[in-house]
Amino acid sequence: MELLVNSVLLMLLVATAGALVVVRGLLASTMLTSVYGLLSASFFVTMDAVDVAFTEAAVGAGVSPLLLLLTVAAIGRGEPRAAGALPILAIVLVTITGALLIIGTLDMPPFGSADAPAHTHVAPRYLQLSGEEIGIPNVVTSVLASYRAFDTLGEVLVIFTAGVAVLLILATPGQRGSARPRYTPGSHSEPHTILQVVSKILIPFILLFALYVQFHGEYGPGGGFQAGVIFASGIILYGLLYGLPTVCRVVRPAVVETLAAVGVLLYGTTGLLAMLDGRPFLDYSVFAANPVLGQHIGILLVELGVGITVASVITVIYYAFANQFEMAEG
Amino acid sequence: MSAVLAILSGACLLLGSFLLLTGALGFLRFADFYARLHACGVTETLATALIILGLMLLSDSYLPPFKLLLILLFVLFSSPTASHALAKAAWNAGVRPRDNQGKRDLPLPAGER
Amino acid sequence: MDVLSYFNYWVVVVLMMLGFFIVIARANLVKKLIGLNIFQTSVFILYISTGKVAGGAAPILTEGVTLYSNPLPHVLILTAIVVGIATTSVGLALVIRIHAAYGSVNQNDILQQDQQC
Amino acid sequence: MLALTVITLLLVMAVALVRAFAGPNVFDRVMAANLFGTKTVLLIAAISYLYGSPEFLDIALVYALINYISVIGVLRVTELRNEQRGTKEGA
Repeated sequence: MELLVNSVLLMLLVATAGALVVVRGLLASTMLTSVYGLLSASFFVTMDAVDVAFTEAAVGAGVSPLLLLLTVAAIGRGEPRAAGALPILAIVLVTITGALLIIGTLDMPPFGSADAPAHTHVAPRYLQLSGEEIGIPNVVTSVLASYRAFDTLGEVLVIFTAGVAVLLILATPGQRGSARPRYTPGSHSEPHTILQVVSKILIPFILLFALYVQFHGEYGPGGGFQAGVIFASGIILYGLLYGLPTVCRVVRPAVVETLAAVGVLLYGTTGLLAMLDGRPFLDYSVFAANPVLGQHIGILLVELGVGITVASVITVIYYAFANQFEMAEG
Repeated sequence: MSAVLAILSGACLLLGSFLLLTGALGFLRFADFYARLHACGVTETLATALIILGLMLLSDSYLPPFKLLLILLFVLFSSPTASHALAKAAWNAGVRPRDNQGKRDLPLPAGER
Repeated sequence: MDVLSYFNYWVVVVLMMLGFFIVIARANLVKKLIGLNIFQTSVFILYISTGKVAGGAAPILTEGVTLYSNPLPHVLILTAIVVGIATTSVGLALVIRIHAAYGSVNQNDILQQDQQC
Repeated sequence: MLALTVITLLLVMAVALVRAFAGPNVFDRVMAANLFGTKTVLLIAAISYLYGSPEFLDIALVYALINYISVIGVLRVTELRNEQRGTKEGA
């Protein structure tokens, strides 16, 4: 049964990717991208990668198609032109590369074998000792926020930098050259009363669920990355229904931009505190006499920093794109 | 007791799957956007409720059914809303009901444009 | 040799090549970014597939379970997904600016305009 | 019975994929993506019972939330665009 579900999901993934090759319209491609995200997340679930599935569900199926859509809307769909000559060179290149890679896969350990090299080095240590060293059930969180915390700091910095880059490339609401608020009350031909009411009921639960994911990440699937994306999607939902100027009044862009930096700083400071005590960077045992309790506090702080940064950066990126979309239409 | 629960849950799952299949058939075969929306929008709510109920009857601890209940509540809220929003957006964009072959727009009642 | 034991890897290769094909054969810049996304996801699938241990449980320590899937690829890919969306959005932002400057997102048009200058 | 449900769900997802590919208009594709999303929620819930791992349910829950957001997002953006294009043409 597992094999069947697994293979069918993979076939559907290939079919979706094939459809993406054939389809030319950008809006259709965006919808297929959303389906692709949902499928790959389901596949991650069947591979026991619950945390990854969590992230891919929020990113691949939610935020990523939305950003694509806002881009497509801002550049005005880019009407697909008639199919040109068949790109024979590309087909040949792709076929040869693919064939070589498939020959290469034959040297890999069979799928699912427990004695593959990937499972014999660090992973057994994490699985056997993280229970007593870190004291939390979710091994992915212990590796992410403690064993490999320095690596994660790098990832968070990349996300922060990407947010800064988007801000540099695109104007955000309130900046010079950005769209003036054009949403006067009643400017919508028909307000979406039903959508607004239902979403108003649901948004608090979405934000609450994001907090649950944030703070339950030590015990179940979840953590700062996932919680940040879910929190940001709550804000994005509000913005979509009430317009950019309204959501900017509720969650000010300046505040969000500051918070993006605050998250990174919180992460870095947590690491530096250990150095003040003469320990290595990001050694959490400084926070309490009991090293396991210290790990708990450290992971909590670090995950909070990740969550704040991710939520703010995604919100900022949404603001920048939505602003472009409104300028393009205005 | 557990045998009764298993039979009940099996019945729920079977009925739910059947409804899903009918909805998918309509979604694939119907000629017109609103008919397709009707086919999957209507069957979806009941099928989801039945399947989630069937799963709830299978659980032996208290947390999974609670989470399933949350999922059910959320789907019951969001699914009809999404269908409504879809129909409204399509209507506003100028999509009109078609005849059975999907070839021409149906005449609309007086007063509608 | 059991054919099915390599099925996942072959799917990864096919997905990767489909993404690669979109990147090199389609002139539209947004389409190229979608192709890059497919390419990226294929790498995610490769990592997660190698992390799976047959019969293993999700790497959340539970009483009475001894065999878990490998948590390390999960950690790497989890962060890679969020980094991926952040970098994709930088790419999309650049596309918007290119469109503002050239009035097109088709690479052939853009190159043509560059040569005319 | 659980296995049968999972197979049905996979079948329905394939149908939705066909619709998402065939169109014909944007709203058909949005509807297909929405259908795909709700079926994924059910699939993951069913798989969680089939494999006996209750932590999968959290993921089903996040799917239910995100699917709604993405459908609303797509609709609002397409709609705002049409609306503003309409007012521009009218002016």
